[in-house]
Amino acid sequence: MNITQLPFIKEIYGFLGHDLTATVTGILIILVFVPLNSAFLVWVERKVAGHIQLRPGPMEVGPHGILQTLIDAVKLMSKEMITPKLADKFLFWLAPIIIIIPAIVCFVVIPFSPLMQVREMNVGILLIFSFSSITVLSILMGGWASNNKYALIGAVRAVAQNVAYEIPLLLSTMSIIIMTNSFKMSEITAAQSPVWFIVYQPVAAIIFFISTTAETNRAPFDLVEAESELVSGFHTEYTGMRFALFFLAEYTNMFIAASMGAVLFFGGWHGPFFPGLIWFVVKVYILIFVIIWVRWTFPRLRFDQLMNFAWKFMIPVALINLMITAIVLKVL
Amino acid sequence: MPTEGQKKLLEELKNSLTRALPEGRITSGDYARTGCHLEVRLSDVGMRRVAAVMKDKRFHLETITAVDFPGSFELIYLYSTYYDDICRVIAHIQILKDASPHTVSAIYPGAIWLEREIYDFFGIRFLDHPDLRRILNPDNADYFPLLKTFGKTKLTEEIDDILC
Amino acid sequence: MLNIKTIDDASINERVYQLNLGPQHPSTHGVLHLLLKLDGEVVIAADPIVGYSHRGHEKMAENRIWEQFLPNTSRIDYLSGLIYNQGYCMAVEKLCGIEVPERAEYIRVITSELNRISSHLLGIMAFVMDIGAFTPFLYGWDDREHVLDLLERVTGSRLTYCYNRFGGVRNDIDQEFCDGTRRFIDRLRGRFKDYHNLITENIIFIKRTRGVGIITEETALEFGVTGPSLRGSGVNYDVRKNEPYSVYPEFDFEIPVRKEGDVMARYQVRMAEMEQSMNIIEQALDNLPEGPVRSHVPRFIDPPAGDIYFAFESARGAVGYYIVSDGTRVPYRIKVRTPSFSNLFVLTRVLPGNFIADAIATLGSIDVVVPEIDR
Amino acid sequence: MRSLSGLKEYIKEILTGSKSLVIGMGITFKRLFMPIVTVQYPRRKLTMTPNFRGHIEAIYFDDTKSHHCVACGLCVRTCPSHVIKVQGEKEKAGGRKYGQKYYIDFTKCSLCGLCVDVCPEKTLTFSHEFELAYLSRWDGVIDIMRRLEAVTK
Repeated sequence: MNITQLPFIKEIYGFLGHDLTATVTGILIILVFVPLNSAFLVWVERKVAGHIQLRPGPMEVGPHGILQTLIDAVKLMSKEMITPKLADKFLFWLAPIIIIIPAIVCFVVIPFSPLMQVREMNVGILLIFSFSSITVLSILMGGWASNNKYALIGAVRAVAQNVAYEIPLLLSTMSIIIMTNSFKMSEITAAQSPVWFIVYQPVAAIIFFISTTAETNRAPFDLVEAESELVSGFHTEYTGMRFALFFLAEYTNMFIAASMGAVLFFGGWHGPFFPGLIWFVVKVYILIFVIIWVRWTFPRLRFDQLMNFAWKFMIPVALINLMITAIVLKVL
Repeated sequence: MPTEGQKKLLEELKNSLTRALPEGRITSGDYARTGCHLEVRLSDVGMRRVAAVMKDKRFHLETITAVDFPGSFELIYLYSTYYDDICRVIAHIQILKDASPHTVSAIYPGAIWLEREIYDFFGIRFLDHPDLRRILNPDNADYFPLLKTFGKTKLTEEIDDILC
Repeated sequence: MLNIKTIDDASINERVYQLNLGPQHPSTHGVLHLLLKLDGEVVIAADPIVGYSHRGHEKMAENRIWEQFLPNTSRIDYLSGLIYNQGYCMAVEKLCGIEVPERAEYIRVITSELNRISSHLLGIMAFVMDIGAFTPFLYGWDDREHVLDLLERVTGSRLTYCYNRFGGVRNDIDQEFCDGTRRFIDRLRGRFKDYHNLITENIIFIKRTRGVGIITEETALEFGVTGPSLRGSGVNYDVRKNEPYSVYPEFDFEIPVRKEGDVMARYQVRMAEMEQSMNIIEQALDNLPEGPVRSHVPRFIDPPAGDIYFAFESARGAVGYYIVSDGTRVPYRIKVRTPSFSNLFVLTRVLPGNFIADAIATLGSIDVVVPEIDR
Repeated sequence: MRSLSGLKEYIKEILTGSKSLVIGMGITFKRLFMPIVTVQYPRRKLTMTPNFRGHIEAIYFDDTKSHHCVACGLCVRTCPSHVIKVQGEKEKAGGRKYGQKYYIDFTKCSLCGLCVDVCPEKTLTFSHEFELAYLSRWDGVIDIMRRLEAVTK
């Protein structure tokens, strides 16, 4: 007696049909999963940062401070959402909304395990890249609209940084896609069953991780919200739930970047004897730990060094890597 | 126990200063008691000539300060050298209460802010100063705090009769 | 490095973008208001506006008797409170000709050098946090706690000490303090290796600091810069060596000097200076003489009339007390020459032509304490 | 030829640079497993060192079952921030004065220790009180005689 025969669900299942119900339930699960996951990530970051700095991190709320992010969310909800006087009201209100939408949509194509994937699209990787470039638009909108000099400088930096680091990201992913010649995420993971792609493409992996760190505005490339220079960059004027949305988007983007890294280079849900989902989640959280670890170790790059690093080093190396992969594939 | 370098430097300084400031009284100070090797006492303006001599002897302007004596202000210019044979020159310049001395910021750019502080505390206006405005007190303050007449609080009377 | 555009270039004027860095800003180390005129990200002109924490120490000095000015001295530069205390006491002792026992001089040097290490630790780690590395700041804080505990054991307070008195120090140091200091010095030497690996050799740190904010010897001379900022530009001037005071001549330590004059040079000078301070402390602890810690001094002293200028070396540069006394129980005028006052205004000459990020790095490397400027 | 050496130099810089990055990460990873050094304040309180300077308090002497303060007022005059108020009476007409009330406003006290040094009877010392936060400014004004009696009773 599978689930679709239950009285209440039967009508919906009959009305929507198999495919649509699967997608709707998938999206509902994602809508629950995203806030919980980013709340958990915030807690993980504060704990790891604390222990790196020889202090315990949040301990007050719940065992080992596990409810800390929940309390933060309640605090942010109760805080007043201030709009600066001369701000561009509409854009100021729109920016946090636009930053959340791509963060959630990108989850549609991520293969958590062979069965658990909301919807298999043949444009999988392309969808994630196109949506993740919308976040730059919302950062610019937020920075410009809040009528604050620091925010404006932060927003302008965000645009230049994301444009510069989008290219090496695409090039390094292209070298994977040539090998599997398909954008489907499940096919990419399937192609990695015997040997993970990181073995074939170590250079592409390094470039991929450096550019995703820059893409999600995480240190050492966090010039967009550099505490010591721009107070806190584009979201200086945001308070209350709007600031929480920016915060949520940042950690969700980090999760998406880590899961893409896991799918492209570490063989998604492939693993010896545990079920697929466990392997996928373990790999993603290890990658997230690396991103957090990098943040609390390195100083921040200056803006022109950031640009030179992208244009003069990352893009040439990515191109060469792509060429070599193409030649090797031609020869084999 | 001054070294020969110091003695030689002191001699040079004394000669060049006497040449530049015929009317000034130049005496060699007792370092142990006053912390200065050479004292220049001037009754009127001459701070630019002193600064010029000091600059080409590669001294740096340690500080400019003023003292509010009953009859007059006394501007104190302190120069000392970075290099081995340490030597500190102090220039006492007596000026009248309403005189306005000339700025030395053309020779020592660092003096701009030192002179702004003296204007801020004593009200001494410096001629040809790039931007003479208050530096520490609020801009709309109409008082000059370090004058002896400012703020003779009840407290100081209290202390005077009890302790002295 | 960058083609510096002059301020009065006509095309610039309508693009000049005025940014207030401070007075409430995470990286101005105190209430400093740096008015930057920017063209995009490049600083064209910088005008430091100070006076936000002006308490009028010099006016207070004219309303108090000589002893009552003691607590003020450690609040002028709260990071090197003990050094300022020692300086004021030595200035007045020189004026009145008070003798200080040998043991008191040694204790003063030990506590001042410990205070210098704690001040450098905070200065360096706050500067590194301005560059963006948060973790070394907390490691430096952890080391600094050990110094503060040691000084609390002796003086009783952690930041604004009032430990020196005319004629010596308030109370004696015990054996546990000496052992604690030796343990602290060994521990800190071990951690220097980590700091060098984590910060000094870090490629990002090197790229952010090498060749940035260069102070030439000529600019230093014109602005009267002293301290590590000067020794980073190649001038070997340290009051402890050039004008020896107290018992410093009895210790052999050398003055770290670097030629480049950029942000990295000043950072390296401070790191090397901490090692020198540790040498001094060890030598002072090894031959600490016995004897009283305070010579007999009347309860209220009456210094002779006259003026004196006494210079000594704080963590930030050459400090000087210019004291005018008219023979009564209340000082006639006390002028405190503070190094940060001259060091800060070099920025107006050094900053134009750099990026904002470099301006923050240069400001951090000069290690300015704002209450010292505002007095 | 120059560009080739420039390129070689550039590659070498990249390699040494990335090596320093990895070493830096190694250090922070090691720190991840080191014990925690911070004290969780409300849960665990530190004991102050014997010389710690809290606000001043009177010393208990056995011979007078209380303090030795004779209300001479020297500490009142020495205090730079005028924090102390002393009141005393004489039991017998010509006899020694005896301090009844000794108010200090420790919110203004700068803990300099001049009063402790100047007291002829050596009856003042520093308490080890470090939790000096109160709800109103007037809670900062305490009478150290009452405090001594409360402690010794």
